[in-house]
Amino acid sequence: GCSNEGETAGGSEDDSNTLVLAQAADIPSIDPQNSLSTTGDRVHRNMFSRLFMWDNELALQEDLVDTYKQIDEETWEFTLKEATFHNGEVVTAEDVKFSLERVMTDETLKEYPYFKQLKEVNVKDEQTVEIITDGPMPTILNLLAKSGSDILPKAYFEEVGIEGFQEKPIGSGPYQFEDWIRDDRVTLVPFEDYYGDKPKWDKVEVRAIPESSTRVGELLTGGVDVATDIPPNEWERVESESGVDLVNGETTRVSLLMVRTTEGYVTSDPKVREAIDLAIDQQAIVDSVLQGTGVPVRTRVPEGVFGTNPDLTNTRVYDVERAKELLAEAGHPDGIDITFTSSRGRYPLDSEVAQLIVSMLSEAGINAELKLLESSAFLDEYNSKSNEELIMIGLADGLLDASYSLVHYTEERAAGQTDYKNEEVEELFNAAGQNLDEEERKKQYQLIQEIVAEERPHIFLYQNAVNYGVSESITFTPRLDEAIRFDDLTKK
Amino acid sequence: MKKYLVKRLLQIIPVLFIISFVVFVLVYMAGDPVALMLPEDASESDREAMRAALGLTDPFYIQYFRFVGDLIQGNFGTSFRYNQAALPLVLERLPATFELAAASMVVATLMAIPLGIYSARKQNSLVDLFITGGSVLGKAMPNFWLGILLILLFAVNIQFFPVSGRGTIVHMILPAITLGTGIAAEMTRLIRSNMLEILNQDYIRTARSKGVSSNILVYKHAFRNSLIPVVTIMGLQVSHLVSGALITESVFSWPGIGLLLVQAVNGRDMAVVQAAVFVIALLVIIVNLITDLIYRLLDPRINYS
Amino acid sequence: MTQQVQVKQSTIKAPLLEVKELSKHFVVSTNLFGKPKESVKAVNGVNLLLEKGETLGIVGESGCGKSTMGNTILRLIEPTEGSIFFEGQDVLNMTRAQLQEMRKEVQMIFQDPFSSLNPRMRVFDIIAEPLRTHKVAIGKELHRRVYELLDLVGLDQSQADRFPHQFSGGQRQRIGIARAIALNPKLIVCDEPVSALDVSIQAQILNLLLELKEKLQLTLIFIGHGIPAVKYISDRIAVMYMGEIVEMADKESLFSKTRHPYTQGLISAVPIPDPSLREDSEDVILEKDLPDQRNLPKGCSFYSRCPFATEKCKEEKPKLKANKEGHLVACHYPLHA
Amino acid sequence: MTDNLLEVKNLHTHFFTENGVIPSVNGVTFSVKKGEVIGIVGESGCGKSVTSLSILQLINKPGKIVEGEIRFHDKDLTTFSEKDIRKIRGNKISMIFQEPLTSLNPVFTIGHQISEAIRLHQKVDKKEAKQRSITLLSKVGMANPERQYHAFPHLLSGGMRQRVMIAMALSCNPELLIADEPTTALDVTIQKQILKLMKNLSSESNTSIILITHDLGVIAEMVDRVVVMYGGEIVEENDVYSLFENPKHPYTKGLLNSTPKIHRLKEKLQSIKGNVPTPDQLPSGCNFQDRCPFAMKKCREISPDLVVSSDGSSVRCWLHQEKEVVNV
Amino acid sequence: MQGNAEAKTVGGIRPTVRKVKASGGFKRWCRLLLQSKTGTVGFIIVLIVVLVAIFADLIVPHDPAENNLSGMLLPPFWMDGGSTSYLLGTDNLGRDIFSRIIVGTRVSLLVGIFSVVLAGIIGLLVGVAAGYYGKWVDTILMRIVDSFLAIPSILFILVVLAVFEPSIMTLIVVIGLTNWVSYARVVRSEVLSVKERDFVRASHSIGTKNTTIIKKHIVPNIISSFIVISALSVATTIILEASLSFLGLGIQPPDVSWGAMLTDGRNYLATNWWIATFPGIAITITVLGIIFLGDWLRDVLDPRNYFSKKGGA
Ligand SMILES: Nc1ncnc2c1ncn2[C@@H]1O[C@H](COP(=O)(O)OP(=O)(O)OP(=O)(O)O)[C@@H](O)[C@H]1O
Ligand SMILES: Nc1ncnc2c1ncn2[C@@H]1O[C@H](COP(=O)(O)OP(=O)(O)OP(=O)(O)O)[C@@H](O)[C@H]1O
Ligand SMILES: [Mg+2]
Ligand SMILES: [Mg+2]
Repeated sequence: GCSNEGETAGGSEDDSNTLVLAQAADIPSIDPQNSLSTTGDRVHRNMFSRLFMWDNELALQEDLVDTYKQIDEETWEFTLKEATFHNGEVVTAEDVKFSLERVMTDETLKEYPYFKQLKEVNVKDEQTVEIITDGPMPTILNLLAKSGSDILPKAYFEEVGIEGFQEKPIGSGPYQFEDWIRDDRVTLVPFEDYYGDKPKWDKVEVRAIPESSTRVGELLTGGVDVATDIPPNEWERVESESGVDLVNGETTRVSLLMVRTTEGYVTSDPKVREAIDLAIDQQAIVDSVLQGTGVPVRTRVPEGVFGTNPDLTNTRVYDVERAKELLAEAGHPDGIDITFTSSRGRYPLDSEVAQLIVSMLSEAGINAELKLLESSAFLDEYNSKSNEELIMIGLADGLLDASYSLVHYTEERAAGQTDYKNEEVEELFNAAGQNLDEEERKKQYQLIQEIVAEERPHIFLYQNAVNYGVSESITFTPRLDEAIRFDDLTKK
Repeated sequence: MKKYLVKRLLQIIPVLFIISFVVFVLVYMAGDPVALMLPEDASESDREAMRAALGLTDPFYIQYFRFVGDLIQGNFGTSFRYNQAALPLVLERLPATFELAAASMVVATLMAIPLGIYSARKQNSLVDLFITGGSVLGKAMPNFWLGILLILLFAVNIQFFPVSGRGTIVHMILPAITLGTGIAAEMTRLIRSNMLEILNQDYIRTARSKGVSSNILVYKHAFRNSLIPVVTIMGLQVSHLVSGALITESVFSWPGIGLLLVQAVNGRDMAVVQAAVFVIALLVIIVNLITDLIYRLLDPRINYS
Repeated sequence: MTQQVQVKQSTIKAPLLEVKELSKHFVVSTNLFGKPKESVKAVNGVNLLLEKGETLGIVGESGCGKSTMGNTILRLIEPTEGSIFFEGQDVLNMTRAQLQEMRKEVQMIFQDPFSSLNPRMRVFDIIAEPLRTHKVAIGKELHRRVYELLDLVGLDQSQADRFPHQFSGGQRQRIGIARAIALNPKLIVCDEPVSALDVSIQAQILNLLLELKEKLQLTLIFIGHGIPAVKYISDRIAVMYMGEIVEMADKESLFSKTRHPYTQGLISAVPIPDPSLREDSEDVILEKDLPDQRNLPKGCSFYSRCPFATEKCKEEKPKLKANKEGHLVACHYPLHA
Repeated sequence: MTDNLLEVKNLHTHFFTENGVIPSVNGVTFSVKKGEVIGIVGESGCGKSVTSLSILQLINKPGKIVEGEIRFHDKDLTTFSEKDIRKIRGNKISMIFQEPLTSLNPVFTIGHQISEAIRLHQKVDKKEAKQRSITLLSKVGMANPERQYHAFPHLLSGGMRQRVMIAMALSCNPELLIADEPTTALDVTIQKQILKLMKNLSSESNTSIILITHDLGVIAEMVDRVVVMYGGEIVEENDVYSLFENPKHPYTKGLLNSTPKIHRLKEKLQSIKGNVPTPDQLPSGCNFQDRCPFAMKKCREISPDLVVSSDGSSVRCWLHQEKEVVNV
Repeated sequence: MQGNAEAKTVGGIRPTVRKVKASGGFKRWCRLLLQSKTGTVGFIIVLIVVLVAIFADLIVPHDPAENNLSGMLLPPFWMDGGSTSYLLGTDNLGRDIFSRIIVGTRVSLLVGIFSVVLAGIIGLLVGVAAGYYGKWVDTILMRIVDSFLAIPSILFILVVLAVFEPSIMTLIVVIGLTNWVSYARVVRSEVLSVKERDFVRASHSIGTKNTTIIKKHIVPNIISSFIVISALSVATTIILEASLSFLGLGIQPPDVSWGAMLTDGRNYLATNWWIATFPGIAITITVLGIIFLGDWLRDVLDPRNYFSKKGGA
C-alpha cells in the first residue's frame, strides 16, 4: 500500500517501529483466565507469562520455570526464574499459587473447567512451588502452557481488585498494557525489564475489524501489518496486490459432524453413519469452497497434536454408490430423511460447506433438512443437546494433546449428544489418562481414533486452515495453535 | 414552559419502567448466557457450576426483583462478558456514538436541504426527477453495502480516506456518509413535499404580492416553515442513529454503542443490554424533548401549556 | 298557526326544551396534577325555554358560544354545569338507552356542508344511517323512506348512489337536512346551516327549512351570525355575547325596541344592501375587539366595548330580566326601557 | 388617453389542469379611475379572485393569462418581466386577501412582515422601517402598536390580522388597493371597522380600491361602481345606485331578491333556482340560462355580448341586447 | 307548492362535479394511473415483480439451490468466461444468480408485504383505540408506544430471532411486531383529526354506536393515508430484511432472499462484483417501483384531488 491520511492510526510504513495486527473479533476480556479465545490469547500471551510455553516449533519449553522435577506420580515441583511484573514487583511462588488457585476454584472463570484436575498448589519457598494433581496427570505441562495458566501479581491484584486489575492489568510478559478501547483496539508497549529477550516493537496495536473486506482493505492500504482470518474470496485480492502476502497456516480445529447413535434415530445404525460418511466428498469441499486450504481428515487429532494417528489424515473414503448400497442394506432403499444443524458465520464458510454437504447427501438419497443457526442460537442448540441426527461443529485442541479431544468418546461425555458407548474406548481412554508412559499413551490414543473412525459417532470433514494477510515488510510464520508472539514477527 | 418540561420529564419514568421490564423478559427469554461463555468442549457440569455462581439458577421473579432492586440504586449489574460494571461500559461508548450520529446528521442535512429545496423549486423538471430517483436509490441501498462500496472506492482504490477505525475527522467521513445517506434520502423527499405544500400557502402569495423576490420567498418565508416537520423527523432518526448504526459501526469497526448492544444481545449479557437500552432510551426521549422544544421555537403557534 | 299545531300535539303546555343555568368551560391548560388551570368559558349560565313549534334564533359574534350551546343540548359535548330537560326528561341524567331514544327526537344540521358529510359514504347510506341505527326501516321500506326524504329536500333519486363531493354546497346542505329529518324529530338544532353557502343558494335553503318546518311541525333552534337570515326564519331571537344571553325577545320587538347596546351595535353593523340608505344608517361602531374569554371581567362582559358603560357595569354583572312585554335583557341601563 | 388608473381589457385566464382546461376568467373588461372605489360581486367561483390575481400577475402554475391586457398607467403589466412587476407589487398596487387567518406567515412577527414590505420598496434602514410600521399599525387602529409589533400572527384575532394585512398593503401608499373579500371571514362588527378604515383611506389619500365581495350589503355601503360577474364573465356593470335601483341582468335581480334584509320584513325571500356552475361545465350559450326565469331559445344557443349603454352602464343579456349600442 | 317545485328542478340540474365518477372502478383507475408517468412506471415494476414472484418456479432456468462446483464464480454472460446458461453469472457455490434472484423475489415480497400487513393491523387497532377513546386508554397505549419507540427495534429483532429460529414466518412476525408503533402513531393522529370532523359528530347526534362510528366513519377516512405509508414501508422492510441478513438473522438457506444474496455477496464486491450487485439492483428497482406507486397513491387518494378548491379546505 501507499501512504494516506489514515496513517495516523498507525501503519507499517511509518518510521516508528509499530506493529498493527487486525483480528476478526475483539479480545473477549483482558483477564487472561476469563478469556478462552484465540483473539484474546494473542494479546495475553504477550502481556503475561506462564510457567511453560510452546515455542515456534511447538515444542514445550520452560517459560517462567527455571527447573522442574516430578516428585511422584501426582506431585511436581517448579523453581522460577528471576522475573518481575510490569509494576516492578518480583514474580514469586506466592503469585503462582494465587494465580493457579484462582483459576482452579472460581467457577465463573471461563478457564476453570480445564484446571479441575489440579488439586493443590503449595509454596515451598520464595521461588519454588509445588503442584499436586488429582491422580497421575500426563498433560500437566501442557496445561501449564495453556491459556489460563497466566501468572498474575497477587499483591497488586488483591490491592486493586478485579475491576482495578481490568482497568490496568499487570503481567510479566514482554509487552505491557497501555490502553484498551473495546471493540476497537488494544495498545501495548514494550516492557523494558522483561526477563527474556528485549521486546522488538516500540508499540503494538491489536485491532478488532469484524468485517473481512474492511480488514483486507486496511491490509491493502497499509493500515495494518498482519490481518488474520482472510476468507478465500479475498485471497486473489491479497495475492495480486504488491506489498502484501497471503500466508496459509493450519489449526487444531477439525470440522466434523456429530451423529446421534441414540436408539430411535436412523443414524443409530452404523451402516447409515457409514453411508453418510461415504456420501460426502471431503476432498471436493476442500478443493471448491475452501479453495484448497484445509486437510481432509478422519480423526479429531490432527498432525502436530500429541497422539495423532497419521493413517487417518488425508484419506478419502468417498463412494456414493457404496453409500446407496449401505442404505439399502440398512433397510432404506428409498433413502432417508434426517435433520442437519449447522452454524452460520461461526466458522469460516460454515454455511457454504453445510449447503454443499446437503447437496452431496442428496446424491446418495439422503435427504437432509438443513437448519442454519446464527452463532449464539447454534450454541444454544448444541449445548442443550436438542439437535437431531447431524450437527456440524468445529472443535479445536487447547492442550495440544489427544486427551483433550478424545474425551468426547467416553460414555459420560457423549451422553445426550452422540450417545456413543464403547467399552474398549472407555478403557483405553481411562488408562491413557493416567499413563505417564508417553509411547504407550500415544498408542492407546491412536487405537481410540481407529475405532472411532470405524464406528463414526463423529464423521470428520477436514482440519481447518487459517489464512493471514501479511505485509511484505514483515516475516510471519503461522503456528498450529494460532498464537502470535509479537517478537516472532520481524521487520524485514 | 417549566411545568411542561417537568411534566415531560416525569413521563419518562413509567416509560423507562416498561422498557426495563420488556427488555428483561426479552433477554431472559433469549436463553442461557453461560452456554455462550464456555467453549464447545465444556461439559454440562461445568456450565451448571458457572450458572450457579452467576445466580442464574434462581427463578425469574427473583432475578427480576434483584434487578429492579439494584436498578433503583443505580446499579445495572455486572457484565458477564467483561466482568465489569455495565453502565461505564455503555457510557464509554457514548462519545464515539455521538460523534458518528452528529456527523451523519450533518451530512444528511447538508445533502438534503439544498437538494430538497432545489427539486421543489424545479418541480417535475428533469433535475427533480433525478433527485427523486437519487433519493430512492439512497433509501434502497442497505448500509453495509454502501459502506463496503465506499471503502472500496474511496479508501482502497483511491486511498482518499482511511479504511476504518475511529480517530481524526477524516475517519468520520465515510461512515457518516454511509449512515447519513438513508436519512438524507428521506429528508430530501420530506423537504421537497413540504416545500411544495408551503409554496401553495396563502402567506406565500401575500409575500409575493408585496414584491418579494423568489429567492427570499423560498429561503426565508418558505424554508423556515418547511423546517418544522423536518426537525421532528430528525428527532425520530436519533433512535435509528444511536442503535441502528451497528451495521455501519461493524463495517467501519467503529466502537459505538450499537456494536456493543448487538454483542451483548448475542452473548445474553443482561446487564449490558439493560444499561445500553436504558441509556439509548433516555437519549431518544431527551432528544425528542429537545426537538419538541426546537419545534416550538420554530413555530410560535405552539404554546407550552 | 304554529300555536294550532302545538295544541294538537299535546294538551298540557309543557315546554319542549328547557335549559337551566347551562355552562360549558373548556379546559385549555391543566396544572401538573391534571387540575384545570385555565379555561375558556364558552357558555356561561344560559337559560332557555322552547315551546313546541316555535323557532328560536340565536345570534352573536363568532366564538361567543353558539355552537357549543347547540352541541351541549344534544349532549355531544358534556356541559360543565346546568341541566337540560327535553319533554320534561333530564337529558344529562339519561341512561345510554334513554339518550339513544332522545337522539331520535332531537337532530342537528351542521354549519359546514363540506365537513359534515362523510366523504367516503354514498348519499343513500348517509341518509339511511339514522334509520338503520334506530332500526326504523329495513329493506324496501328503507329505500322508500330514503327516496321520500330525498324528494322532500328536492334531490333526485338518481343521485342517491353518489358521493358527497359530487354535489354542490347547497345540495350537500340538503343532504344534511334530509338526514336530520329522517327520524321525524321534534327538535332540530340548525348550527349556521347557511353561512357556508352563497347568497342565492342560502335563500333556497332558508325557504326549504321554513317549508319543512310547517309540513313536519318542527321546532327549530336556528343558530347563525347572518342576522338578516336569522331574522327571516325565527319567531324569537336570543343574542349571545361571550357565552351569555344578553337579550332575548320576539323578533319584531328585538329589532324595533332593541334594549341591549350590543344588540344595537350588532344590528347597525349589518351592511344594508341598499346604497340609498347609506347615509342615514345610524352607526354604532363597537370600536374595540372582543375581550379574552379566558379571564372575563367580573362585571358586565360587554363593559369594555359598551359606549354607555359606567362604574356599576364594571363591578356588577347584570341579570337577564324581562320587561312587561316579556323582552329579556341583561343590562343595567337598557335602551328602550 | 384616459384618466383611468387601471384598465383591464378582455382578460382571459385559464387553468390547465390534468382534467382539462378550466376557463376561470373569460373576457373580463373594466377600468378603475383614480380615487374610485369599484366593487366586484358575484357568487363563489365566478372568477373574482382570479381576476384580481391576474392583475398582479400572481396566477400560479397551472393557471395562465391567455389573452388580454392589463394596463396600469397605460403600461401593459402582462408584458412586464418578473423583476419589473415586483416593483409594482406592494408598491403601486397592493392586495389584501380573503383569509386573514392564513395570509400571514406564522413564523414571523407581524412587525417584521410589515417592515419587510417597507424595506422592499423604500430605501430605509431597519429602525426607520420599524418606526413606520408602528405608525401604520396605529393608523389601522391597533391598540398598543409598539407591543403588537412583536406579536406573532396567531396571537391576534381575525380582525386584528386583517388590519395587519391592511397596514402592510398601505405601507407604500399604493395607488391601487385590491381587497379580495377582506371581511368575509370576520364578524359584522369587525367588518364595519375594517370597511370604515378603507373608506377613510380612499377619501384621504385618493387611493383607488377594487373591493371584491359577494355581500351586496358591503357593496351598497362602500363602492361607487359595481361590476357583477357570473361564470367568468362580467354580466353587468353600473354605478351603485342605479344597479340597486334598477338591476338589469336577471342574475343581478335574483341576487338582490335573495338577499335577506333586516329592514324589510315579512316578504318571502326569492331564490335563484339551481346551482352555480363551475367554470369547466359552462353551457354553450348564456352561462345563466339554466337558472334564468326568462331564458329563451336564443339564450341556449348564442351567448350574448356585453352591451354598453350611453349612461356608461353595461349588461350582458339578450333581454337588453336590442336596446343599444356599442359592442366591446 | 312553490318551494317543492323549485327543489325538483334543482334535482334535475346536472351536478356541478367532474365528469368522472369517483366511485367508478377499473377505467377510472387506469385513467388516473396513465395520467402519471411515475405512477405508471411504478405500477409496471410492481406488477412485474409480483408476477415473477408468483410464477418463479416456471421461469427459473436452474434450480436455485443447485451447486455447480465446476462453474463457481462465473461472471455474467457478456463478460469473458461468462456463459449464456448462467445469464448473470454464478456465486461462490456455483449457483445461478439469475435463478436465485427470481426465486428470491418471493421471500422478499412475502416478508415485505405480510410484515407490513401485520404491523398495519396492530397499529390500526391500537391507533384507533387510543385516538378514538382517548382518556386513560390513550394514556396507557401511548406510553406503551413511547416505550416501544425508545427500545431500539434492532434489539427487539435480535432477541426474538435469538429465541425463535429465523424463518419467513418469524421474520414476518418480528418485523411486524416492531413496526406497528409507527402506524399506531400515525393512525392515532389521523383519528384525532377525523374524530373532530362534523360528520362524526353528526353520527353521534343520531345515536350511532361507537363501534359503528369507527367502522363506518373513522376507518374509511384514515385508510388512504394508511395505505400510502404501508406501501412505502413495504420498501423499507425489503431493505430491513437485507440488514437482518447481514446480522445473520435473515432468511435461512435453502430459502433465498435478495437481502441474503446481497449479504453473501458483499465480501465479493471487490473481486466478483456480480454476486451482490444484481440482487442490489433488484432491490433498488423494486423499491423504486413501490415508492413511485406509493407517491401516486398518495396523490390519488388525497381528497383534494376530488373536491373542488373549497371542498378540500
Ligand atoms: N374543544 C374546545 N376546546 C377549547 N375551546 C373551545 C373548544 N370548542 C370551542 N371552544 C371555544 O369556545 C368558544 C365558543 O366556541 P363556539 O364554537 O361555540 O362559538 P360560536 O359562537 O359557534 O362561533 P362561530 O360563529 O365562529 O361558529 C370559542 O372561544 C372557542 O374558541
Ligand atoms: N389553481 C387553480 N386550479 C384550477 N382551477 C382554479 C384554480 N384557482 C381557481 N380556479 C378556478 O377558477 C374559478 C374561479 O375562482 P376564483 O377563486 O376566482 O373564484 P371567486 O369568485 O374568487 O370565488 P370565492 O368567492 O369563493 O372566492 C373557480 O371555479 C376555481 O375552481
Ligand atoms: Mg359555531
Ligand atoms: Mg375568491
